[in-house]
Amino acid sequence: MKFDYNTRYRDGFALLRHADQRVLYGLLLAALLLTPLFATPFLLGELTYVFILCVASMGLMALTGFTGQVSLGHAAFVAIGAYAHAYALSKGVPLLLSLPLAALVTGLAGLLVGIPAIRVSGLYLAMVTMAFAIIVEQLIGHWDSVTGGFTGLAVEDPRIAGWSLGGPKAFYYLCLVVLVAVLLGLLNLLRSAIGRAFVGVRDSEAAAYSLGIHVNAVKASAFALSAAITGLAGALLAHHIKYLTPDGFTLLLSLELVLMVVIGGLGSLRGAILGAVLISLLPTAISRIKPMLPESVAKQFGLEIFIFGLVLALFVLFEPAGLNGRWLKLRALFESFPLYRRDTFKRQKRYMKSERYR
Amino acid sequence: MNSSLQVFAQLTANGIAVGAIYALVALGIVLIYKATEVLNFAHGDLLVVSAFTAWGLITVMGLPFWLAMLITVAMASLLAYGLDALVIRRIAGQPQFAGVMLTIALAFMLRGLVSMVFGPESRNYATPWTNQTAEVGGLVVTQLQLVILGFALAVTVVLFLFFRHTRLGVAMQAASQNQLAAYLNGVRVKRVNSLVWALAGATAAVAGVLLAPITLVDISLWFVTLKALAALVLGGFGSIPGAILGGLLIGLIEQYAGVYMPQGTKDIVAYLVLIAVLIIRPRGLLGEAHGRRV
Amino acid sequence: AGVSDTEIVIGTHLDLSGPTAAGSPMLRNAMQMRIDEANVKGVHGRKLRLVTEDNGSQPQLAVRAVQKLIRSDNVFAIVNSFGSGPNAATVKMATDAGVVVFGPWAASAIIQKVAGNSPLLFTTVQNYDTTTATGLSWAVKNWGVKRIGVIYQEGPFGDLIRAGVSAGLKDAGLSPVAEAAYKVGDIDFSSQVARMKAANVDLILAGTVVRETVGVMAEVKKLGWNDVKVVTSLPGRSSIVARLGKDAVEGLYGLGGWKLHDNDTTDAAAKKFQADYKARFNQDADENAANAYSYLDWFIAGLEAAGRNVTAESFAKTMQSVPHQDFTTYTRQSWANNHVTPELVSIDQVRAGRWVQIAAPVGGIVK
Amino acid sequence: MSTPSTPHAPLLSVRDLSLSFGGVKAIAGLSLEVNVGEVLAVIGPNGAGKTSMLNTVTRVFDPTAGQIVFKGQDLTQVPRHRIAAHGIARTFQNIELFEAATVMDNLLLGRHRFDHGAWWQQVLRTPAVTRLEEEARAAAEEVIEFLELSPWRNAVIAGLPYGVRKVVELGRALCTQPELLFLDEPASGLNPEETRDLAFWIDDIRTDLGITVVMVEHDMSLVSAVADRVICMAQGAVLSQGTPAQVQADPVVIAAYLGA
Amino acid sequence: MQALLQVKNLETWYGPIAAMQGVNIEVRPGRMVAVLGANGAGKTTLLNTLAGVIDPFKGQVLFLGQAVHGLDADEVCRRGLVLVPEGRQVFPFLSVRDNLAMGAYTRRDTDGVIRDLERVFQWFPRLKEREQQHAGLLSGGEQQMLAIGRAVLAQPRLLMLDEPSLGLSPLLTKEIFSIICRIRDETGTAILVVEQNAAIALAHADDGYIMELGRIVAADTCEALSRKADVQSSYLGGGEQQGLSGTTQRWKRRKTWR
Ligand SMILES: Nc1ncnc2c1ncn2[C@@H]1O[C@H](COP(=O)(O)OP(=O)(O)OP(=O)(O)O)[C@@H](O)[C@H]1O
Ligand SMILES: Nc1ncnc2c1ncn2[C@@H]1O[C@H](COP(=O)(O)OP(=O)(O)OP(=O)(O)O)[C@@H](O)[C@H]1O
Ligand SMILES: [Mg+2]
Ligand SMILES: [Mg+2]
Repeated sequence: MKFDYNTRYRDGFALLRHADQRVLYGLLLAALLLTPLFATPFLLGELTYVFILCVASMGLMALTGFTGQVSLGHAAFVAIGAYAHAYALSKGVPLLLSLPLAALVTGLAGLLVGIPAIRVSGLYLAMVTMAFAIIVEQLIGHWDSVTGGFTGLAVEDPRIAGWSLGGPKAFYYLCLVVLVAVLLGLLNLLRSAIGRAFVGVRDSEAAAYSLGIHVNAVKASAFALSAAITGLAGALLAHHIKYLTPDGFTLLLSLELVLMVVIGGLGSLRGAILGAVLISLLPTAISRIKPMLPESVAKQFGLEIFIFGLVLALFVLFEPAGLNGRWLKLRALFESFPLYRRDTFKRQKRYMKSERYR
Repeated sequence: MNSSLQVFAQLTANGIAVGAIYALVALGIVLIYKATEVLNFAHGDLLVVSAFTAWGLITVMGLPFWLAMLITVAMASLLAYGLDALVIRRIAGQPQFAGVMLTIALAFMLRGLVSMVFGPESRNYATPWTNQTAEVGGLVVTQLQLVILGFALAVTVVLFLFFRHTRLGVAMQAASQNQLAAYLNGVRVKRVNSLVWALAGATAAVAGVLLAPITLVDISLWFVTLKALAALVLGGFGSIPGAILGGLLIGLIEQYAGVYMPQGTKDIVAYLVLIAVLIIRPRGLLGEAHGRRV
Repeated sequence: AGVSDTEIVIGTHLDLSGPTAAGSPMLRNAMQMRIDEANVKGVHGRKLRLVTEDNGSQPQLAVRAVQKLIRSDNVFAIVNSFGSGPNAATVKMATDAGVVVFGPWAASAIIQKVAGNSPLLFTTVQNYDTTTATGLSWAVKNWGVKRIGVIYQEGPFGDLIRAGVSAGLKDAGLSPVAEAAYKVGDIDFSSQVARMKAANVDLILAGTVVRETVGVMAEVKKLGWNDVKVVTSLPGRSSIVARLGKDAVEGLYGLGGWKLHDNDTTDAAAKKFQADYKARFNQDADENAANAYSYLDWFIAGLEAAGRNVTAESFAKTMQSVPHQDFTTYTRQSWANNHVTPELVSIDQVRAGRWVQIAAPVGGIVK
Repeated sequence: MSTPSTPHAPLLSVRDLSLSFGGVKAIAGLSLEVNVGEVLAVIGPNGAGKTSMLNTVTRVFDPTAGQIVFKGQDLTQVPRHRIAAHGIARTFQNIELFEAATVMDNLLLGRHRFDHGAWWQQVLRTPAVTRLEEEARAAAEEVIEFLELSPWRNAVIAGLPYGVRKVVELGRALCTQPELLFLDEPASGLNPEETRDLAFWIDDIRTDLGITVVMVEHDMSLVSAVADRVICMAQGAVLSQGTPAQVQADPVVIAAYLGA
Repeated sequence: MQALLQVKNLETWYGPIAAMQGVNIEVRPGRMVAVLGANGAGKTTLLNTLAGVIDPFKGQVLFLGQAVHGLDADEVCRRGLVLVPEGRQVFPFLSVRDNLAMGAYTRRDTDGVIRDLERVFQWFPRLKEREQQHAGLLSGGEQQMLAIGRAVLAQPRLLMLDEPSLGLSPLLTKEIFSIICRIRDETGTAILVVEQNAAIALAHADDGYIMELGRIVAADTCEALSRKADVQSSYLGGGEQQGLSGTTQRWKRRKTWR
């Protein structure tokens, strides 16, 4: 058990309130910083990809987890970010300018989607975003002059002032820096007035209005924010894939992003990161496990997708609060160790609540 | 001039025929949504399973079409019933989106299972209507499409009457609106939900068995879910007439856009219309607006 | 890399879980079969080992698959990898890492362009555009068709088909009078055919794969539209189309760059291949299997020629002068700028449920 | 007893207000006035239109006809989210709290209408933002102390007892530092003891904080204890008004609302 | 007389929180039993546990001599134990009429249902006026009427009401209690009612229980209870009804500890 003894309000809302947290997260960061010293290029590549998806997942989390707006079209924002970045680079815009530019362009696109989102909610919104993504995919395919059409577009190596960041190590650090920056920025935002307004809009629009929250503006700007972050991830992803074609940004990617935030645990950035780690490493894990399976099973077609589905289903069924929920439970268990009651987390009967109001 | 009218008429006929397919698939989804408030993303994969099952029964076991269809419908119902009873039921109380996630996961699993059992190759089988066309007022339609349209209309009417006028139908809606209260009124919610899934499974089987000869028995059959969802949203979630209206509209829009609009727009026009309609009518064309009282 | 004292590691990435998984088993099986055959006596004392990864037809997945192959499995070459998007996204990564890429199943011209014509890349799949162009100009000459319509798949494949059509019609001073696109996963092709009909075309060039080819033909038949010729280009001209389409595809024309063999083929090598395949996998091999087998065969021939001290560079150099001819090819093939040549195009028609050659293969248009 | 003084124009005046939903007339020609510094109780049979009146004034609904004048300004054109800025706060009949947030966050949300820094300042958490946060926190703490919510400060709303939620909702409304506070059935679901606490609070809100209170209520003990004036509504219009004693003695009110 | 409902040592937890422990209650046929208690005392938890909405952690619920704990709520309802839950759980998008029809879902005697429906409309004419309206749009009090009417239509043997007077006008509150009494007297239905308005509950009920912190702290007949001094001061507002100013002490004393 922990007890707080704060003498100033700001101690109460510090990011890391306890010494052990500071030590733990410090160690984690140090480990991540030191990884390239001993990791294989393959592992670094994997980690970089995970970082990129973490950023995208946090972008979606800001929207779905905090304002409760569901998007099945975030692949479009990844795509817009990626193409905008690649295009800007090809026109000679330096990397450090091109990254925020990509985020900005995507943010504007997000605002565009945010406008219908003011009127439409719930599953309808999910479909609007999905339709948007399909349209964007189509546009990319047909706007040859900018996107290279279906044939694709090669992405230049990232470089800052003549320094190439294309190698696995340099690119790893670039992605890590972006990840940490986005994480800190979002954490700050979400523990400030805007973040609270997000939650307010999610939990009760009526009350939010009565408190002076401009619900429509919050919804639209949440879309813009989410899109901008996702676009930033897209820009990094462009370097990771190195060659952009429209089929990299299909519904499947949107679904994966949604899976990340849901499996991670809605309403928490930690969840977004845990979810991204799980979902992005799952295919690798499956392909690593396959050789261990008996030949007849491993050779089956559809095994990958079956296992993928199975893992997801198990998570939704047995960890409704997501990975973050599991983390919190473990922590609670750990902290209350001697006082722990076995049935503490036993589930009561639960009842479906209609969400048709939304 | 006459020929351009002819083209238009044929397009309309095609649009209705294709729209009927979307509608039939959408009806299965709407059924589950209306009664349990789960949006079933795995519906298309139930179609796939049914199509492959029917192929196995007809081509491998050599059963006559009707018998195969009957068995497929029974099996799909059983499968859907089992899915609800063993899996879906466990997420009661979680937000709606958990249902979406779970059915997506199930969709992946079904898809994987089908390729594991049957292999990913496409195949085909014959129906009593294969290669038969019918002329209606100078327009050509395949008989199979007429059969699908018939089924879609029949299912619509039956479901509409069922939800509107039967005790069980009302109870299903009640259970989806307030599950706790439904329990407290003695509705056997669990059984009712599973029953709904079984029914939806049956419509999926019918759709799958009839659709497969048109598109070939193929895993990619599940893609039709996306169009069906668009139809559903256009018509208004939870509205039975909306499902068929939305389906037909999407079918028609696609046909007209395919011929009268510039290349490359055919596939996005339907979605543009969808977005526009939702901005004007956020609950779709026939969906009920549910204002929330405060 | 990938060459040790005892083995040579070869990688491939196929769509095992995505929308185009249908063709993959044939590829994987046929490759495995050829490798096992080679391993009976070994290649200069080494065994070949195949590592298969899933690319799900998605570039991101393909990138990780190839990164794994390159960085973790240390493959010597990537052979018969499948899909335009996945190959485009990864080919440069592989060649930059010094890995040979042999016979990617993708639009060859694009892959060559993306890889910057790397000497390590060898493309064996005929260019869809040149094949289409060759076949079409033959049709214009021999059938006297004037009004040409194109049905194509959205994507790089469709772009190439259209390019080929334009090229093929250029000499005759024609251009297509109607174009209609479809998307992967479309279940209905009536609007595309209606567009053709509205433009009153006399030849439809269907740049379609299996399901869509059958769909388009079925729609044409439905309308009772008898005075139009439907010609399908490369991937549509496959035996599975004839087998699945049955009556619907009767009369369909096809343009192809490789020989098709039915079960009652008279070609001894093809017979042996089919028998071996059937014996091993208990299913009939199709032309995908045959091609994968044939390409790998060519690749192994290159390995043999490169000798024991093989490196990627020495292999690439030696390979330039290794020709190829077997039961899948119409003639002896060799390399020009690392791309297969000559590109012969055979014109076939479905008659009584099987493809029948109706004109001798014609030579490719030189780009 | 502190007598309501009405030296100036009323704080809020509603004139000939009507509101209908399709065929249902929820409010029909309602006129009423709220004076500065009073506690006005609105009673009336179920479905009389009390909540609808409250909703119309706080701009949840657009009235079909009529005027709402607050401090000389017409509210009917004010957008819904500007109501708080005008100094009007409210609670809801079916508690509308932010379920997944803590009590503290709910209260801080009540401070939303005050300066909280530009978005980029929040992202960077500049010292200015930290200072504003601390101010907001201090204001919320005052409310917590006033309403004795400190045991629940960091509790998540979901899982709080009903009575506590009611108090939190009241506290959140107070955090907006309104001039006019609407309470919709604040005592429903509270036991007599808690109702008495509430009476004290409402009294303090008026006298100490100087906030004018309009409360819709069915609990006559609370009404008689704190209200300066009572309006009884029926069928969307005023049935009777006056001091609590007057209204409770009015035969029409007894017949329609109180019962014998 | 044999008890209709017998609750033995019932205990319910919400995750780590024990909401109710060691509760023993008895309801005899034809009796009306009131349960009083402060907010958060566990009254709702008790009724929900009895109705099968939540599962008890331990203990027994015997209804008509049969164990009903652990059953699903629908099964409990079908045995005649009907709950009007806290928070007016109406079906928001069904019409008022369909809502009432759902109350009679388990009944097969059409005539009886029609008769009971008429009776409900007679009690609550307001519902009759709003017959075709979506229940979700009703005012708070109207929804409460609907919830009660719906439960009555189920023809319960034991009717459990969770704060029936919540949001009802004083007139209707009185009427509800007289209606409940009439139901009890005319049909012999037993009633278990949780109520904040202790005065009216004690005036109408036969037996009473008082809950504090999840435990029953007093059980007696209502007459006896109303005479107890602490009950008077805690639940009946103990004569401090007059205005707030003047002599009344302004400190807020809590009789109940929490
Ligand atoms: N959105 C709506 N659509 C249709 N009718 C409505 C709507 N909102 C309210 N009503 C009707 O208007 C009338 C007034 O409702 P209101 O909620 O104002 O009553 P109230 O006085 O607050 O009652 P209570 O004391 O029961 O809360 C009710 O009869 C209700 O059915
Ligand atoms: N879903 C829940 N999760 C966690 N704790 C809960 C939950 N529901 C109730 N509790 C807790 O259980 C205790 C008893 O709650 P209950 O609702 O039974 O009280 P009550 O006597 O009905 O109060 P009220 O008069 O407010 O209705 C309370 O302390 C409450 O905080
Ligand atoms: Mg009200
Ligand atoms: Mg309660």
